Amino acid sequence: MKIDNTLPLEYSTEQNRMNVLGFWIFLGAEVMLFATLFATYFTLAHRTGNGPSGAEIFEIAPVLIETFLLLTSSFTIGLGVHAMRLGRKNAMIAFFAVTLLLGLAFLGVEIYEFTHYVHIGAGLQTSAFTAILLTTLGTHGAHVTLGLFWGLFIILQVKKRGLTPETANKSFIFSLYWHFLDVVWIFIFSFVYLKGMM
Amino acid sequence: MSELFPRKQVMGFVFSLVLTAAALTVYFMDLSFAVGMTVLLVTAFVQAAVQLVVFMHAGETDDKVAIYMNIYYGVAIALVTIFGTLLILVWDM
Amino acid sequence: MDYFDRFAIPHPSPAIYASMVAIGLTVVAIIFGLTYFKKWGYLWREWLTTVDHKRIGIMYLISALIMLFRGGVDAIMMRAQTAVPDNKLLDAQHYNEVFTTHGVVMIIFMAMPFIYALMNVVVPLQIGARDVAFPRLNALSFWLFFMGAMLFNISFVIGGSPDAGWTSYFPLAGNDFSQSVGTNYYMLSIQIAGIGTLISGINFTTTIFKMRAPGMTLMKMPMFTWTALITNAIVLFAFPVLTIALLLGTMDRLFGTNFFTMTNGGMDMLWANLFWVWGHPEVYILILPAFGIYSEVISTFSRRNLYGYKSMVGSIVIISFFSFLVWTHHFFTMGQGPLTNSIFSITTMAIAIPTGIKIFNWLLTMRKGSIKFTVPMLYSVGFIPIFTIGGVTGVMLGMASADYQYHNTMFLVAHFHYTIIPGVVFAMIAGLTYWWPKMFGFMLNERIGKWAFWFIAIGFNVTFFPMFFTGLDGQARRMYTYSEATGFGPLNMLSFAGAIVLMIGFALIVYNVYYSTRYASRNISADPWNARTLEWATHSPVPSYNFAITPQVNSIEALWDHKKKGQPLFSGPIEKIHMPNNSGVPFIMSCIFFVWGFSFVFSMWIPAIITTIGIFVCMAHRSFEKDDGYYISVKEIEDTEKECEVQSR
Amino acid sequence: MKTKLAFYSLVISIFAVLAGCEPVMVLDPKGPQAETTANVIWISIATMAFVVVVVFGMMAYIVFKYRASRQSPDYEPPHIEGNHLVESIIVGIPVLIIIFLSIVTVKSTYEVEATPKGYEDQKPLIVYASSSDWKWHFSYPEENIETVNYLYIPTDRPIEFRLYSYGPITSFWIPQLGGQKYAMSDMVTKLHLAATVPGEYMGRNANFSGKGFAENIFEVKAMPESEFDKWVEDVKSTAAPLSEEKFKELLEPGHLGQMTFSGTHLKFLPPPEGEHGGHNH
Repeated sequence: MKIDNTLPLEYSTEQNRMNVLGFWIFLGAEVMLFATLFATYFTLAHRTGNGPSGAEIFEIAPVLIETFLLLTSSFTIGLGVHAMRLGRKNAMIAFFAVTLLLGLAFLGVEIYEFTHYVHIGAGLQTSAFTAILLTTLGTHGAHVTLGLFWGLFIILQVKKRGLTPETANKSFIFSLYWHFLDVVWIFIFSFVYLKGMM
Repeated sequence: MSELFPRKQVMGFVFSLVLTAAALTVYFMDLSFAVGMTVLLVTAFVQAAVQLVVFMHAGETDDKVAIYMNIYYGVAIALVTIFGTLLILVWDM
Repeated sequence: MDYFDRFAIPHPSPAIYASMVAIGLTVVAIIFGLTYFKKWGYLWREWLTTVDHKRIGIMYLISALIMLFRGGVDAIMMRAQTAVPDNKLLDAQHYNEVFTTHGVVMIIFMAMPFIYALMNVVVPLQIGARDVAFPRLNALSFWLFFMGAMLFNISFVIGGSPDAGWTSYFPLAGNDFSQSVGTNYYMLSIQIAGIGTLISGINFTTTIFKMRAPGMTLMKMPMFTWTALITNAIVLFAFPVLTIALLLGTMDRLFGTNFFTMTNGGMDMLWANLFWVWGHPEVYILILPAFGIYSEVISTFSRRNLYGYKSMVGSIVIISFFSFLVWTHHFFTMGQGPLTNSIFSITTMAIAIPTGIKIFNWLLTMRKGSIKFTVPMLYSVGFIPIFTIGGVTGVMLGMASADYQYHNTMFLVAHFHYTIIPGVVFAMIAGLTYWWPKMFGFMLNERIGKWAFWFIAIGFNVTFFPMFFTGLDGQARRMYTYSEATGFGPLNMLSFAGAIVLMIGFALIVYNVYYSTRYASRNISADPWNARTLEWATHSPVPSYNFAITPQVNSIEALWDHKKKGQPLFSGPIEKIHMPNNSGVPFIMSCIFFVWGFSFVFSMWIPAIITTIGIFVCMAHRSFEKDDGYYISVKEIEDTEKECEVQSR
Repeated sequence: MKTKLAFYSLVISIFAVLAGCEPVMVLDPKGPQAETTANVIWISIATMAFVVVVVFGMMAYIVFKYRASRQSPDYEPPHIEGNHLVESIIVGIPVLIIIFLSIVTVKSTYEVEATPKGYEDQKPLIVYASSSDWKWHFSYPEENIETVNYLYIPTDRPIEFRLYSYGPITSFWIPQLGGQKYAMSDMVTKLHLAATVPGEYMGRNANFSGKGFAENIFEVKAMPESEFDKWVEDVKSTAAPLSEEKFKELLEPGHLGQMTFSGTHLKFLPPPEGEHGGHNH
């Protein structure tokens, strides 16, 4: 593999550049995946059957905490990629670790939220509305969970193998994924929670 | 230490917090549906753009045309799908 | 014993028992044959673990052909059942299963792999690339598709086939009205194959964006590559919708959610809506590569450059966007208001404009040409009038008020077969015949091929043209029988006769493959058709590294200008070539996916959890794996090149 | 070429056979809505026939004239990129055709979705048509009677069908009176039809709904208003009343013959509209 030293490590080989573009294209597909969930959510939002409506079950506090955690994690992983470009391996690992911890905290709050919903009678089988609510949140949550494992693997690899074109490329792609999850969350925050509580 | 906190990214973070706070007005203030939705649409899409440009470095390589085309195309079709679905199933015209 | 009851067929018949025995015997024969001839190692090394786009293409091709015959048998059974009024050949339940599997198999497991077969073989060669962007993912795509197809096909002998139509409208497909596991098979097998297709979409889009030969700008790409790019872009944005629709459907069936049910706020129309948001673009996913194939074939055998290249490109880009704007026309009668229907009517009819541009451009390409009627050209020329009928009836169906009378009738069935068969099947046979020498190093027999064409073309029209009339006379689709008083009898009999002729045509194609494999000359040149694009600039069959030297391109028809104007194509010395390693992981992961799907079909949660973990272990393995590929040395390349030269002399 | 000739003669003979038959149902309208759609269909067939003739003609000419066997072996076809005039013609004419058909479509779609033309000032007869596996239930709320699998309607009076389903999506279709519309479980759809000619017509569910789908048909009889009123009176005085238990029994999957009741099921099992609608609009 030819290595081009004029570019940042993550772009330094042809395969790396392809990986990055390929991942962007994958994100295009993810846009459609979540758009479909949103379309379904908006269609079913008021079809509550005998179950509760969104305004009845949403709580602002956990949602705000989740939003703040995810926004901050998106910032720290951005700093992580910046540190990586400066070649500062340890700083980068530290930022990635902080990101994953924030992600873990987010997931914790989300799990609390889910149990709370089920507890107050808004389970998966309650109504079309609760089903699509939990499915939309769950799909995002599953992405975050996958990201936690993926990020952990990347930290381990960077630690062991150092910053090579390969590990830098993986780290950068992971950061794209993480930022994207933040974008999705912003839409969930705005159009599921805030719209529901408006 | 300060080199690890580039101005652009810090500003981006602050801006995204501000946008979140702005979106929260729909919760704390009693806005009409139309005004509230406008606020949410504006804050959400600006927020997404901040992530895309500041944090995801969408425009930094030669592939930026392909990347932006991909995103615009995806968002356009996403909007068509969402609003088309609403038109058919909810708005009933 | 109760536990095993669910694996039994709910509606067994002698035919099903016979096929169980046949499938069992075939499996035993294959295992015995592989062991006896000591071919297990060969199969594993050369095929199951391969990441070579050409071999993956060939595997797609074989699967597609097998599925074509599986779906074809279903079709013959349907035509036989409806040939005479009050026929008792099949009962309602069997007929429902047969038309459901016919639709699913033909669209998802025949047409899709067929187009990916040709894209796999041709696209990297046409753009002068070594392979696709992500060879390992390419293998994963194929094996996911393959396992999805296998999962769908075992429904026939374990647990029962789906019977709610290929569209699986809820609530009919829900637990209340479809209690057997058939629809679970539908949901999960299409999901698995669909994930594979989505991965292919990403892979090919990246390949075409990033791996074109030096000098090949977007506007210098051959037409087939253009259509491949746009097709994969549609795949990219359409398949996630299917993923979600199937996810929600699966949850309704397995986890008791209420997305599409009749109670607790569920909405049955939502399924129809999501299904067609994917389903309509899917139609263009199928037809665009066909347009690409026709462009290549017509241009080659008219010995003319493609007329109006820019407008051709423009029209496919417009089609790709419009394909997402018309889905409502599949359910105009669902009760949404006239404004919605009017909007979607207009967008639907508007697609006819870019499609028309293409038809006229092909005609104008043939004009002033020197037309040679080879087999691929026959299919291309036959396509134009037949597809025109399909297209104009499509415009008729797109008119909402008239659609209220065509919807759900045989008129619709006639229409979409008039588009899909010339638009996909004809194109695939044309492409298959055209690129066969590139894949296998010998040509298919022209004489048998022409006979097959005439049988297929005539059989097709005799089968489907009468349906326009029975539809207008009130014959709904999917009726397993009708009374004599309806008067549908004679035309349905004519359809059945046509189906027999059609079947003979397909049998002739199989015979042609057999005959040509045995008797055709292996002494063919790299460019036996006197063609115009890059794939014909390397040897037939193609060496593993595709091109010894990366080609330099500076026009749309690189090879033609090289031949006619002497423009240099290959310059510079031979260098060592980097190649990806084979890997067994895609195959193993897909096998796990198969078990995963099977576990979900029968709600067996322990294996479902184990296989889910297994899938993630495979992904983790990939993350930690170090795989730098290998190099083919200069000497090895020179030796291979010499050998190819000698062979084709 | 010979085989092609055989093909065309076959197509022509099919047409000839059909010309001898009775007209197909959809093109033999017995009411204003079906007439509108039949007219739209004829307009579209005529327009599309023009397209087909142009394409077939061009193709036959080109394929005949430029085949290799007619040309000298050293003929070298020219390189032509395209021609703006030609390309704007092949875009322009289809655009005009589509605009024309769009106007026809929009106009006729609004027409068939509204009360039939010429009947706007008459009070429509309201009939609730609900499907269950695999039957049709027709409730006449104002007359307070209900039938199964057959439908009597007066001629020259608009009829407003309100459609819904007790199971899978079905499609209510009487080809000779007008187009079809879906009947679904969680909303009521409306279909406006009228018959001008007395007679018996075929009606059916056109949307696949499971095992009994093929036989999911009903008979429609259109008759002058006076005759219809008499039939209503007869039913009221002779037919057994429809009880809730009896109706639940009718809903069981299966096929039933024609049945007649006095009273409707709408009282004890209200249709999914208004406050009972699953729909939020």
